[in-house]
Formats: sequence, structure tokens, C-alpha cells
Amino acid sequence: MHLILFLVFAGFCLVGAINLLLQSHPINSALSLIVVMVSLAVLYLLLGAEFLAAAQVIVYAGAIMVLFTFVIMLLNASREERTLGSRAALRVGFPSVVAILAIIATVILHTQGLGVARLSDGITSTEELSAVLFTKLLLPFEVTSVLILIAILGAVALAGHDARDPQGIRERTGGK
Amino acid sequence: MTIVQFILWSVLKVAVVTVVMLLAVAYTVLLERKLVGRIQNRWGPSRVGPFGLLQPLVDGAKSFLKEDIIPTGVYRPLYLIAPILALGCALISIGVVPFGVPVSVAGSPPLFQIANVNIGLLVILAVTSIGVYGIALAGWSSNSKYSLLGALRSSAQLVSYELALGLSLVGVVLRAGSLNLRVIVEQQATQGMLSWNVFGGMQFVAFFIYLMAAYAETNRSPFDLPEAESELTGGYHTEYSSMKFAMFFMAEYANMITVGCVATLLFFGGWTSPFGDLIPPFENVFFDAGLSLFWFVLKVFSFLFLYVWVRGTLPRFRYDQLMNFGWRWLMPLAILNIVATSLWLAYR
Amino acid sequence: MNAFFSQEVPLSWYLLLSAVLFSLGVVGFLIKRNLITIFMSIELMLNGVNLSFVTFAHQWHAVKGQIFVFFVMMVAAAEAAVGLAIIIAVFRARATLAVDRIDRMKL
Amino acid sequence: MNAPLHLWLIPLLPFAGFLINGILGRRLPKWIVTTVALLAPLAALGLVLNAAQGFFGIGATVSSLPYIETCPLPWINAGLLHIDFSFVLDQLSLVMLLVVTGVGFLIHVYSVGYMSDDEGYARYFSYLNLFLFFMTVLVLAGNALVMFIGWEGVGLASYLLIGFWFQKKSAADAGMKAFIVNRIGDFGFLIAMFLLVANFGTLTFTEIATKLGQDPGWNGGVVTVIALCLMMGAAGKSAQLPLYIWLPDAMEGPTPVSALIHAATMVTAGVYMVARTHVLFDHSPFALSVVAIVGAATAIFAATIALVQNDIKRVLAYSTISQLGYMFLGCGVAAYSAAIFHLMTHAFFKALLFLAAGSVIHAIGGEQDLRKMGGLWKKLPVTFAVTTVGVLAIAGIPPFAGFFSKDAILYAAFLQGTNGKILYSVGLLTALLTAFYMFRLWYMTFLGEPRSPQSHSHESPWSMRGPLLILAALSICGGWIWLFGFGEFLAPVLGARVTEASSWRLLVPYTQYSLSLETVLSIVAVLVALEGWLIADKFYRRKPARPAQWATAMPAGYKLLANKYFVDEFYGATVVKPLLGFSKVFLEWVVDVGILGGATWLLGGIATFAGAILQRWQSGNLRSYAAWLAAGAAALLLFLLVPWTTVLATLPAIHLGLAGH
Repeated sequence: MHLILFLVFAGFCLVGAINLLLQSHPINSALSLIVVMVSLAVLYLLLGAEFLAAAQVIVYAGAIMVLFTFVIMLLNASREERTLGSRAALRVGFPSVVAILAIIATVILHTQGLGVARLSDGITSTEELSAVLFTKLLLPFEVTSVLILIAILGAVALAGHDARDPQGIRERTGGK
Repeated sequence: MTIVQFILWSVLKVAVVTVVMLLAVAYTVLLERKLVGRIQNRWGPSRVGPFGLLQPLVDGAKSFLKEDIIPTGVYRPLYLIAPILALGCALISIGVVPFGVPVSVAGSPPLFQIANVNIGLLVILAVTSIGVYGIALAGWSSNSKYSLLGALRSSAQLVSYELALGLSLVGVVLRAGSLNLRVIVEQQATQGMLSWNVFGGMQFVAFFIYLMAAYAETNRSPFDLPEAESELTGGYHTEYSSMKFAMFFMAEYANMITVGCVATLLFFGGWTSPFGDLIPPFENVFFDAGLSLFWFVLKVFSFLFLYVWVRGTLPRFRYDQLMNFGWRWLMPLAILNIVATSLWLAYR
Repeated sequence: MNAFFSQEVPLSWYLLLSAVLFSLGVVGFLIKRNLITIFMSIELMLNGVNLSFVTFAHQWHAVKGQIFVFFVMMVAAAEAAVGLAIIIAVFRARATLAVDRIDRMKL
Repeated sequence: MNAPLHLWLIPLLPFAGFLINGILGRRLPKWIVTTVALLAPLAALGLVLNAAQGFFGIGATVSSLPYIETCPLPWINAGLLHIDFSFVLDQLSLVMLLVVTGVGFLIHVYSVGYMSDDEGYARYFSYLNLFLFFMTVLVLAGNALVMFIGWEGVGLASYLLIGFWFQKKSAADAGMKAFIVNRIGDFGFLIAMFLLVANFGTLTFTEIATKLGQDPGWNGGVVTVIALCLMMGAAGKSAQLPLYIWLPDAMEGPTPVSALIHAATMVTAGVYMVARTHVLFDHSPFALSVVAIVGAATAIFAATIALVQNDIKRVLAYSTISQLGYMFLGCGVAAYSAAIFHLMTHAFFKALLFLAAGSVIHAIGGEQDLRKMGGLWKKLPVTFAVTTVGVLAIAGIPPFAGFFSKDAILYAAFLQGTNGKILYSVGLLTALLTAFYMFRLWYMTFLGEPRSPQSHSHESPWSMRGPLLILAALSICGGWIWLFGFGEFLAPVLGARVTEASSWRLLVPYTQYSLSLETVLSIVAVLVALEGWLIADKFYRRKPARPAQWATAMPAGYKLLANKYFVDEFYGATVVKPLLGFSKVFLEWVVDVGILGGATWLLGGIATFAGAILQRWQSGNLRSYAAWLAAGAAALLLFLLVPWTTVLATLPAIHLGLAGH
């Protein structure tokens, strides 16, 4: 059962990720990414991380990707243009990716003592997680909250219209 | 229990729940039409069948039989996926809702619940948050400005009120110490109505917030801005017709039912009797199970009634009022509620 | 039945999947031409890494791996907010999302 | 009982004036600038007088000299070398301080009138205050290093003030010339200091004197070298042969500056320094005779040049050089008190002459050429009167100040054996020449017919005439203090020499024995001076054609003198031109263009080349950045995760395995 679920959702993951690359319209890519994320949530469940599975769906699929689609809609992003870009970089980049993948795969396949995952394995409950998070790691947690607050402010400052220029006149006229 | 049995039982449960759910959706529509009719001092549907009881079936047939129009300018893949996504999400979240006491027959897995999940509440929230896509994609792929505006409004509204909704539930979770819906219900089952979260659990503020947020989440009046007919000629589903429109319609009502279920489970003691031990149990498994189911359906029904009542009574908010209300009032209130509940629990 | 439920999946498969996802993210970064899609590729990389964190948490029965993922998610949320705001600002200034056209190194 | 005198305030007050006027001067109203500028030297003068009163006045508070003030914080503490920032007040520095602050204050007052129309009014006074600051530091210095600070500082102030009108190229050049020539002298001073540290381990004057006194073995050798190096520094600062060339050019600065810095105070710093370090010279007869010979040579050399100069300020400049030569002559015959005495009187009458010249220049609209003056005595009666006093004083006519000091030096030289006689004759000849060219100046300026239309010439304002009158009074009476035991007063510092004991101290009865000799010498000197006057009278009043006749009769000689012995040209040909040629050929073409330029071009080329390559990296294209990032990550992973030792160990095996096949 575990094997089947793993194969199915790993397949979903891979298909979604590849589809993300193949699709030329950003919204399709975004939907592919959502598929990847939801499938990953299932994989997390299989690995016994149920809280993370829910958080994955809520945070990634439900918040971050909504933001992405929102921006895609807002900017009315269309199919990407066939620009040339940097061929040389691609010549460097693809071998590098292949090298990275090869190295990591080699290392993983040569690592001894990696265990196995079963359905009957213990599940990390939300209590255990929060017990550590809110005692030992309280400070990082709080710092993260501050980080998010700052990010919100930054996002508002960056994307929001200038308060003195609500109609965006200055932007359109090049600041004059 | 063999694997074949397991799969069969699961399929059976899913099928039954889905059918019941769809029927419930259909009759919720009828309930709304009837009730709104009575509120507006008219009859509502009354011609098809006795008291118009067959009206939903006829409506469904009509939707199926209507010409399926796909406008030329739409982005087809998403235009087709969107209603499925919306209805799918609305139906999936019922999967973790327990309807009554855990009973099983002939070695079956527990009936009255498709899956008992440790993090049931989070699953519901997660699925709800996915539901946004149905609306957003529908509006965007329609390639129509009304649809797009409706979709943008809707996305913004859903994302905003999701926060308040989630935060309002934290108090309940704190009290129960679990995210499992069954545990939350059983924790309220001691003294009947008095131990319900909304009363004995001191979560009335949370309930109020939940109610507001739930109305907004389901795009129901008075927060039905995304489909404000007078402004947007129907909102995100302007360009949809026939069965696809019906799917959005069903999704909305399915969501209403889900939200009613969640409210029942979290604040009103779920399937437990409001009288606690005053009425002794019948010592008969089937009778007890039926009774629990009865209480649950009754509570959910009262919520649906409330929904319709509010819709028939209150005027619609303005969009900025809606956003203000969500961010400036509900959110801080929810946070205050969390703080107060924590303090109360800590120094009880 | 028991055999069916107790099927095992080696953790190295999960790790391999995570490596592949990460690499696909890198490839996406390299070949995609739309700023938003590139940003999505970054999210894909993060997700790939998250999967390996969860896998290792399972391997060592340690909660901290999962907490790491939790933090990654939070940071990713903050990053997405700021990043998308930047993308909006860039779009306002340049009226394009094609990265190959946004190579002035200034807004 | 030693009450604190707060010597540190004496330099600090002018420094405060410098800061205020230098930083805020442009924005302050003129009267505040003036007040600040005048208050600083006045307060310093008050402090000096207070100190003097502390020693000699009624209710003296300080019983013993020298009085030393040391900065409580250690200044330099390097190994065995400890140098404190210390100020010393003794008889020598007291006299010098009185001259510096007194004359300085008078010239400040004079400048208020002289510079009133100048744009750089505040700048001028800030520089002047800065000069006073450094000069007082120099005078008060308790060790050579502190003195060196003042030494360099006055050089800086001199440079700034010579080039005060820096828009004028000649002024800017003159400033640089003064600075560079001074550097040569400073070089000697620095070497002397290194030698002092190396041999004595200290730079404090009193400690050096003590160490020299303890060990009679210190004679000649190192001491001579040190003394000669010091002499080199002194020659640079005090414009002695061969480093005098900057002083005439320094007349490009404003006239009060010439009076203060290049006549009265700064240029005498060399004399002061020799007097301050006289113990070293006393232990080296050779160095002492070098000082005397250089002094005498400078005196007569400059005097001959002064004979034919036509620029009023240049005449005075060469006269200053000549008089400084006198002072060195005095030092060289170990008559330090006489030298200091001459320094003081010279400060009075030379400042007076410069200021009077300034008054003349001011009156006739910036004209400095003697040949275009004449008959000014009616229009400038006060200036004429004070100039007369000054001329009489410098010529050595009794009872004016110059007579006493010059006589003291000549007398001391005469007593120095055979060499002394030669020096004496040179001095006497110089005195003749001095009298001649000073009266020549006097005649050409004030008497005779006006040689240019000077309808607008007028007497100076009172702010300028006041200092003139005070200085005139000092030029008349300043010499009389010799009679009241000036030499004895300085003796604790400079050492008493029997030969110096002048019989002209009429009030002191016990020096009858040499009365006749000194009287004779004095009469000779006065006669020589009068002879100079007579020649001048003949040449420039009774037979005005005579100078031209002489000049045509001896064209070579006249040309030689008029062109100042071609010294500047000589230096130009021997030092400047080769140096320039060397710079041009070697430094510019080989070092600059060849080595430095080549290196620069090479580096630049490498940078450009590398930039051209690296530039392709900085394309701004996000995806290429990502590609390189991926390459870096791959490299890092290769480095970290691949077990290189194992791989490398297996490589040969693989190779061998292949070979085996």
C-alpha cells in the first residue's frame, strides 16, 4: 500500500515538476506546482509528518501559490516569449545540474544504513512537534514571526502605490 | 479485515456520503428557496411534486440538459477544470467529518465517518484553502472583466477571512488539546449543552468570528460580494452555464453544509445530545447511533436555516467595509480570543 | 493483508525523489523565461529540499527535521510575499516579465 | 616659591585666534576678526610681561630661573628615549619672547591699517596668529624636538604668508622657494637631532649641557658634526650663505609679514637656536669658527648686493641678511649675548624700517622702485622721521640702538686673535657699506626731487603710525640696556666671557681696564659709519651723476652686484637645471612613463582584459547567473562529497587495469 501510494504520488510530483517546466503559460506552471505540493503533502503523510502535510497544503498550496496565481492574474502574464537569453549559461548550467544530480544520487545510493518507511511506522504527532517548537525553539519561532511581519511591511511598501501619488501619475510619466 | 474488504467498505462509505451530500445540497437549495419565499411573503417552489419537493431533481435535470456553452475567448483547460476543482474541494472536506458515534457492523471500519484523521481540522482548513483556486481560475480563465473582478474579489476575500477563520478555531483546539474532530466532540460530551464549547467552553466570541468568517468563506450573504449581481452580473461564474454553473452552485451549498458541520462539531457538541445524561442512552447500538445522527443533522440543519435566514434579512456589505471588517475587527478579536483562552486555560 | 500494509519503501527513494525535484527546480530556473515561473522553480527547489528534511526526520526519528521544514515554509511565505511584490514593482517599471529583458541590474 | 605662570597659554592664545579666524573668519564681521587677531598677541604679550614681572618686578613670584613647565602626559616614550613636551622660561627665552610678542603685537596693529582693504583679511590674521603660535613654541621649547615643531611651524606660516597673494605666480613661487630652501636646512637640524639622540640619549637642552659638562672628553668629533648640522639648519632658517637665496624673494609677501617674519623674528630663529645650543658650539672651536666665517662672509656679501638694489624692500632684505651675518659673527666669536643683543635691536630697527617702507609703498600706491621715489619727506613727515631714526640706528650712529649692539659684536671679534682681526675688518667694512646703502635708500626715498607724479600720496592712518613711533622710540633707546648689564643678565644661560664685558657700561665702575681699547674701536666704527653717510651724501645729493659713472666705469662689477653675484643663476645651473634634466629624462621618461606607466598600463591592460572577459558574466541576465551558481554548487559538491583520497588512490589501479587488458 505504501509502495503504491509512494509510486503514485511520486509520479504525480515528477509529472507536475516536469509539466512546470514544459508549460509555457505561467498559470499552467503554477497549477503544476500546486499538484507537486499536494503530492508532496501526501508523501509527508507517508513519512509520518502529518502536521507538515497539512501545513504544506495550507501554507504552500493555500497561501503562497494563491499569491502566485493572484499576481499572474494581476499582471495578466501571458505565454513566455521565446527570447534567446544566454546560451553560454545554458551550456554551463545543464552540465552542472546533471553533475549535481549525479553526485547526490551517487552519494544517496552509496549511503549505508538508510532505513525504510512503512505505513505502520510511528507518526509524529502535532503535540510532539509543538512541544519542541514552543519550548526549545521559541526564540527562532518568534523571530520567524517578526520576519513575516517585516515581509508583509516590505511587500506593502514595494507593491503598494505611493501614498502621495495614489493614481500612479508619477510612475506613468516617468517621475515628472 | 482483508484489503478487499477495506477497499469495498471505503468505496461504500464514500459513495453513500457523496450521494447523501448531493441530495442534501439539492434540498438545501429547495430549503433556501422555500424559506426566502416565506420571508418575502410568497410560496416559493410548490408546483413540482408535493410541496415542491421534486423541484431540486427537476432543476438538476434542467442543468444537465441545457446547452453547454463555452465562450470562444476562454482559456479552455482551466475553464473546464475550475468548476470541478470547486466542487471537488467542497465535497472532499466532508471526508473527515464524523456524523455520529463510532459504530461498526460485521467487522467494518467505523461507520459515520469516512476517515478518522488526527489532524482532521487542519485537513478541512487545507481543503478549504485549496477551494480558492476553483473560483480564482474560473474568473481568470473566463477572459471577462466581470468574472475577473469577481474572482479577484473572491480570492482576496477568501484569503483574508481564512486567517480569521483559522484563528477563531485555535481556542477550541487549545481546549481540546487535539486536532482530531472526534476528540474535540467527545471533550464536549460531558454535561450536554453546558459543556459545549460555545457555552461552557467560553468560545462564544470564537463562534461569532467563525460564523462571520464562514459566511465570507462560502460567499454567502451578507458577504456575497464576488457574485454581487448588481455590480458584477454574477461574478466569477458569469461566463458559465448549464452543468458547469450547476457545479459552482453545488459547491457553494456543499461548502455551506461543511461549514455547518464544522460549526456543529467544534462549538455545539457534534452528535451529542444537548441534554447530556438527562436522557439515558438506549443501550441499543443502532438506536444510539441513529439518535446521534439525528442530533447532528438537526444541528447542521439549524445552521443552514440560519444561513438562509441571514440571507433573507441582511443587506450586502460594501467591498471596503468587508475588508475592513475582516482585517480590523475579526482578526484582532480572534487573536484576543486566543490570548484570553490561553490565560483562562492556564489559570483555571 | 498484513503484507500489503507492511510494504516497505526505502528512504533512499524519497531522497532520490527530492534530488530529482531539486534538479528539476534548477533546470526550471535555467530554462524558464518568465520571472514568475522562475520564482516558482525556486519554490520547487525548496520543496525538494523539504522532502529530504522530512525523510531524514523519519530516518532518525527526530522532530527537528520537521521543524526545519516548518521554518522553511514560513520563510518561503515571507520570501514569496516580498518576491512577488518585487516582481510587481519590476513589472510596473519595465512592463515585462521576461527575465532576458530585465538585465539592466536596476529598476 | 614658584607660582604657576601658565606658559602654555602663551602659544595657545594665538592658536585660538588662528582657529577662530581661520574657521569662522569669512563669516565674522571685520571688527570681530580684528579684535580676535589683536587680542591674541596682546594677551600673549601680557602673559610674557606677567612672567617677566614674576622675576624682576615688585613682589616677584618666581625666584629662580630657568622655570620649566612640562606637559603632564608623556609625549614620546620609545625604548630608552623619553621626550616630554616641555616649555622652558629662562633669561634667553624671556628676551626672545618679549621681542616676538612685543614686535609681533605692534606689527599686528600695523597690519590692521595696512591690510584693511585686502580680501583675505581674516585669512591674513589667522596666518599671522598661527605664526605667533609656532614662534612662541619655538622660543619656549625645552628640547630640540619641541623646538623643531615650532621651527617647522614657522616655516609653514612663512610659506603661507609669502604666498599670501597666491594668485600672483611670483608670490606662490617665492613661497615654495622659501619652503624648499628651508627644508635643506631642516634636514641638517633633523640629522643633528638624530645624532643628539644617538650620542646623548636626550634632546633636552639642559640635559645635553649637563652631560657635556660632566665629561670633558666631548670635544670635536661628533660634537663638531652635530654643531655643523645645527649650523646648517640655522643657515637655512636665518638666510646665511649659501642658503640665503629665499629671503629676498620672500619680499613678495605683504610688507608687515616681511617686517615680522623675514626681519624681526623668524629669520633670527637660527641665531636663537645657535645661542640655545651654544654648549655644543663651545665644545667645537672648528664649528664656532665656521659660524663666524659664514656670518662675516654673509654680512659683507649681502651688503655689497644691497649697494645697487633699486627695490626698497630688496635693499632691506639684503640688509637683513647682512645683519643676520653680523649676529652669526657674534655667535661665532662666542659673544652670544652680543649676538642676542644685536638680534633684539635689529628686530626693533629693521621692523621699523620695513614698516616705514611699507608706509611709503602704501602711500605712493604700491610703488617699490627707489628710482621712482624722492622728495617724500614733506608728504610723509612721520614716516620720514622714523625712517631717519631707523637708518641712523642700523648705520651705527650713537646713541641709537644699532651702535651698541654692532659695537659689542665688533669688539668681541677684535679680541679673537688674528682671525678675529680679519673678522673685525670685514665687519667694519660691512658697517661702512651698511651706512652707505641705508643712506642711499634714505636719500633716494625722501630727499631730492620727486621722480614720479605722486599727487595722491598721503600719510598712513594712525593704526600704522602708532607702531612706527613706538618702534622708533625702541630703536633709539633699545640699545641703552646694554649699559645696564644686558650681558650679565644673559650670562646664566649663555655663559659669561671676560672679553664681552663692555666698558660702555658707564654705570658699572669696575671695568676701567679696557676702556681705552673699546673706546677707540667705537670711535673707529662711528667714523666708518659717518664715512658711509658722507659717500652716500656725495653720490646721491651733491653729485647724483656719480653712481652712473661708477657703474659704467666698472660694468662687470656693477653687473655682478646688480645681479646678486648670479647666485640664483649659479644654483639654477648647478642644482636646479641638472635636477630638472634628471627629472625629465630619468624620472619622467624612465621611471614615470617607463616603469610606473608601463606597470600601470600593464595592470590596466590586465584589468581591461579581465574585465572584458568577466563582463560577460555580469550580463545582468538572471539565468546565466543561475547557471554559474549551479556550476559553483556542483563544484562545491564535488569537492565536499567525493572522497578524493579514495578516488585518487584507485585511479592508478584503474589505469593499470586498463593497461592489463
